[in-house]
Amino acid sequence: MSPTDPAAGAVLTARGITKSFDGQRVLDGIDLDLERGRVLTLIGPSGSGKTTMLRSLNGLEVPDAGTLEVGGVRVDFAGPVTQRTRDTLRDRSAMVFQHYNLFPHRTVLQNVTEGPVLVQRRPRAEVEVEAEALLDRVGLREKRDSYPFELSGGQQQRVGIVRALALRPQLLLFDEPTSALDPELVGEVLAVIKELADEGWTMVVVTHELSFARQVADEVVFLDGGRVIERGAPAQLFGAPRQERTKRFIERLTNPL
Amino acid sequence: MSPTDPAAGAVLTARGITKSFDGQRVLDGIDLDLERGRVLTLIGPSGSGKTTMLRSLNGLEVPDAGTLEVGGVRVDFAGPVTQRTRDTLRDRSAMVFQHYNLFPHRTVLQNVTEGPVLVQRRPRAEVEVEAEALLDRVGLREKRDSYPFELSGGQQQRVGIVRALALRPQLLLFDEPTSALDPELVGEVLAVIKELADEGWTMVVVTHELSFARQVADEVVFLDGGRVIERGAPAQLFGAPRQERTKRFIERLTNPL
Amino acid sequence: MDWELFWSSLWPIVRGGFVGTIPLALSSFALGLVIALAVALARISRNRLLQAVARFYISVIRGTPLLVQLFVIFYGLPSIGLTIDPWPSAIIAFSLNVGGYAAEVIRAAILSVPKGQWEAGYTIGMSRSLTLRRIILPQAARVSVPPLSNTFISLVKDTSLASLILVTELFRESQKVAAFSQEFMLLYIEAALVYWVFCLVLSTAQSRVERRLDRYVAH
Amino acid sequence: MDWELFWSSLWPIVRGGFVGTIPLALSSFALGLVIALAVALARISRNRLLQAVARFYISVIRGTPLLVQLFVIFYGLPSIGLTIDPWPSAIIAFSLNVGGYAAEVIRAAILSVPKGQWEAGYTIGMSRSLTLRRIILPQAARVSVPPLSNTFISLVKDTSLASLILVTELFRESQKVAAFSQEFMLLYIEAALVYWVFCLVLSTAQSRVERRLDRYVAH
Amino acid sequence: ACSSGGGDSSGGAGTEPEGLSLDAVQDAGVLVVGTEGTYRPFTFHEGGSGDLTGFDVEIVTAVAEKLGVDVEFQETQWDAIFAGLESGRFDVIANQVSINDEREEKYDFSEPYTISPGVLIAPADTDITSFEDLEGRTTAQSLTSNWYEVAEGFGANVEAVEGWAQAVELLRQGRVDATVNDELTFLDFEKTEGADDLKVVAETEDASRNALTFRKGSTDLVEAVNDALAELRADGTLAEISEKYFGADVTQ
Ligand SMILES: Nc1ncnc2c1ncn2[C@@H]1O[C@H](COP(=O)(O)OP(=O)(O)OP(=O)(O)O)[C@@H](O)[C@H]1O
Ligand SMILES: Nc1ncnc2c1ncn2[C@@H]1O[C@H](COP(=O)(O)OP(=O)(O)OP(=O)(O)O)[C@@H](O)[C@H]1O
Ligand SMILES: [Mg+2]
Ligand SMILES: [Mg+2]
Repeated sequence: MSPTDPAAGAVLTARGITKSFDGQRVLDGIDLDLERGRVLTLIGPSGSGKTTMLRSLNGLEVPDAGTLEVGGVRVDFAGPVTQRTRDTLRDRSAMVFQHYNLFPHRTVLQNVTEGPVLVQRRPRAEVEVEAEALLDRVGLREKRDSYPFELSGGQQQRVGIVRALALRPQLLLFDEPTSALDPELVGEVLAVIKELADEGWTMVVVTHELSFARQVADEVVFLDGGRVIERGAPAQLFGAPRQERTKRFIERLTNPL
Repeated sequence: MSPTDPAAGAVLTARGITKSFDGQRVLDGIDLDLERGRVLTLIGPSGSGKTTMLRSLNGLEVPDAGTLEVGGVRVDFAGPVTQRTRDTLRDRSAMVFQHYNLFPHRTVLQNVTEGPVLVQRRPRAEVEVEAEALLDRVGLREKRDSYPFELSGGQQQRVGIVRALALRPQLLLFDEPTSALDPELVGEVLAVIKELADEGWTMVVVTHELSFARQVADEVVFLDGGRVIERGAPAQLFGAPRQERTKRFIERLTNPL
Repeated sequence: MDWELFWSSLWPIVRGGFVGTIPLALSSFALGLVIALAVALARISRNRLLQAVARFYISVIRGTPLLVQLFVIFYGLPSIGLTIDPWPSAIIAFSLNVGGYAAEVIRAAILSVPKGQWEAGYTIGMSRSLTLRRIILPQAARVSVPPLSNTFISLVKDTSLASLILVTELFRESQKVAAFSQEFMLLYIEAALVYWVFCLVLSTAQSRVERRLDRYVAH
Repeated sequence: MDWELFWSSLWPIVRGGFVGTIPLALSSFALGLVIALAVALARISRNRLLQAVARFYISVIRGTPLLVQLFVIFYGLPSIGLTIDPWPSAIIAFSLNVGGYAAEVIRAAILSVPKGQWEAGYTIGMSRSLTLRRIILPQAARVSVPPLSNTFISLVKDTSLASLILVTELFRESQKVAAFSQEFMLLYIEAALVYWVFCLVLSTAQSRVERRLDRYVAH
Repeated sequence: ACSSGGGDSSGGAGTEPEGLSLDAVQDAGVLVVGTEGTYRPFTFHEGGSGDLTGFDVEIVTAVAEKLGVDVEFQETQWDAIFAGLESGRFDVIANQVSINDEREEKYDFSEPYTISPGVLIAPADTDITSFEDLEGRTTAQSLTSNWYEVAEGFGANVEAVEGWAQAVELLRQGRVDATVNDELTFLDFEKTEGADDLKVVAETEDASRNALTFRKGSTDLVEAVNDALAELRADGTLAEISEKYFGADVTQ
């Protein structure tokens, strides 16, 4: 229920991550660093490569070049990457998706326990106790036997977060966790994420919620065209962006009209 | 390219609109009034009946009770409602949908001209000239021969607006026109809607974009549980809501965390 | 393997395909699609009676063997004074059959078009039937190509039953040679090969049509 | 209409259904689904060779008449020293046939499960095969019930061909009575009625299964 | 004019076609014959895809000639052949239809034009020596032939097959012990395919009598046909046709 190893140190180091789809360079030499217990926020226009970067951290996508170190596992993408390496990467982090991607044929509790029991082979009884405690924390204990379609979007996303937490990952990855939600449901999910940040979980969050990023993030990275355009503390980056592109992007988000 | 009849007067009068689905009352006696050239904004939590109300105005839904007067057509839902009546209601207004609902198998131009040519039986040549002018206004003239899937969400929604305009309706209806859009694309669509408002189109807009409503709306109506909880000028309703429920809703939207 | 027999019988069999199987399959399929469309529309109409009739039709067609359907039309109807020639009988039977199977496919395809497309049609003032024709069916067409091509491929092979009602086609030709030469297995396999080639050609045509209809569909 | 003959022959025909048609259809369908699943997985695997083999198999099964498939297995294989009894031959032929048709259904169903479900499986550490088994297939099952039940209904009727390889079933029973009584039309129609009743029962069962699987699917 | 020939000559639409009269046939100028076209040597296509020919085909053609009408053949499968006669799709069946009680009740028959005994055929190394040995053995028989009942009558388990070709195949593959068929079929098979691995072990006492089949009530037509057959028998035509196909006279 709290990060597995509270000692300090780098949880994530990415160097020169590069990835092309159909000859189109989508990530173009991205560097990222993240210390244990800190929160990194990725922002950037649509198609800038935020999701692709996040997926690379979770082993869902294999970059063409660069090196990645997540929770002590180091991968050099110059060479061939085995399935084992991808699996190890995956073990270190867990992803929360924009569209929740809960398993529709499993109850809430089963959604949460599936990974710990079947993959991590922990005893079911122990896992269930922990899962219930986690569900309780996000206010969903009484929904343990519901199916996902019986929940609102905000509730589903909270289950999605619990499913990730139950794996006890070293790194939590959030890909626009609230952008599929009705505006009034956004708050309940952001509140949960903020609590996790306060508690010391290490995480990377892709989001368009600037006010959230301002309050929660230790560092904000602005991506465009697969490159890091600017990075800095939220106050600096939102308040006084150095780059014209950053400025324009933030302007457009805060004042759409 | 401008409202068909610029004379003043009530374009919309709704009284006691009531509608149930499966015994569940979704609209519970809604009254609305809208003068020509003015903009009404509907806000309210998910499930409060905003979409159902809008669809009732467009004849897509038939209320169980109440009366409706749209652009001079008066319908009393106490009696049976013929298909002809629904058609006449539809003629008076045009809807812009949350998910655009463009016709995927028709080009942009064909999407726009389909209604005027096939339903209103206006000469194709004339309609095409007008359609191109409208597309030009929203910056999409050069996309006239593209298919919807080749456009971004913001571009698709602008085509959706042009498709509605081309019908020269007396009343434009927008159902969360930007909530399916990437945040940075929201601006381009809101800008178009604002321009139309400035130009004197009469419209009802369901939206969660409070800053937009503040700038554009003449009146804001807050719905909850199928009833009008509060109504007023945007400055009043957003700045000093009288009802606790309104206050909580607005609070949650402006400050999600 | 008697290669000489194989080669000498190939042309009669292929010709049987061209003069029997293919025209029969094509015309029955075309007619069957019209029936299927009507039945599918009846199935989704708001008229209870139409719905029930359509459901009954589909149930009978799919629930009973095609062989019996052919028999009833060709040998049964004369007893009520309705004598129909072999070709028309075959086309009627096969197109009624296709109508029953394809109706469900078309219905599913129509239902798969998002509700928003109906509403978009209504909001620009279209009637139900105009929306159906201009908006819904063109989109449903794309979805129904793969399952309909299955129906068509089955039909091609099912036409072999037409020989029961005096229509000469591919399979009958192979049986004639088999009866003469007593080489049943060889001729069966040969007929199967010819069917297979026809089906391969059809599958290619199907992919073409699919790709063309894919043009305006998001990836 | 000779009602006495109708009633006296009803039981033999129905019994033929219970001892022939139904066990044959059920066992072939069960086995066929296993084959279909394997072939569908081969079709979507990353191994080119497996893909090609699966495609070829599907093409042959769907492109050639079932009758020929039955004949080759029962009458053809003995010529290479493989003599298989009627029942096993029939089950092999029908399940291979179902395998070919159902493979495409299952493949489509697997592909219809959103990609996000695979990724959700991966992100909780599951391997490809575990994700497939625990996450994808249960969801694909729901989608494939209606088309698979079509396949099954076709199979029920197709089993009438088993009489060609000495398996006695519903249709054969009706033919026997027809041959002795010379009442072909009556007996064919009677057999069709029995098939129809069986299919109606199956359709009901299908709706049940569908509704049960619908339980956890959004409306 | 193909199937409508049968339909027209039946007269009286709206009811099941009644018996056919000689006048009707002669008015139509054509006798429509139903036959399989895939049953050698009785009715088959020369070379497999050539003209329809065969023993029954030639006989019925000769009969039609005597009646002064043309002959037109409709080919279908055995399953449909009686349905075709009853529904008026054709006037007569010429397809080695053997006379039995059930059929006599439903149809009119001409005088038989083939009379041949049934033979019991088994592999050359068989231990079956008589019909009595069939008790408990398995034979392959066509459902629609009278030999089915014969085999069953001697206590055999009968596997129903579609025809002679399948029966032989099963016999050769050792899947059945014997088959009963008429002598003619076996003679033709022996002559054209060779049957060293098979042998005739017994012959039935009763011969099967095969005749042209008409709808019930075709009395004067059947009489005319019988006259024609008698004339053909008298002038040696029947014997000639028989010699051509079987090297023997099987018509009496
Ligand atoms: N599997 C893929 N195949 C081909 N192109 C892809 C694939 N995944 C992503 N892309 C392309 O890579 C680019 C970056 O995509 P990505 O999803 O990472 O952007 P993003 O920053 O997450 O955008 P958004 O804000 O819209 O989610 C886009 O142009 C996208 O079309
Ligand atoms: N066709 C329908 N059948 C049954 N119930 C319906 C139907 N349409 C709407 N409802 C129900 O009516 C209520 C109001 O729905 P409506 O879509 O009008 O709400 P809304 O205010 O537009 O919500 P949102 O912000 O989520 O779009 C909801 O509870 C919904 O489930
Ligand atoms: Mg993304
Ligand atoms: Mg709504």
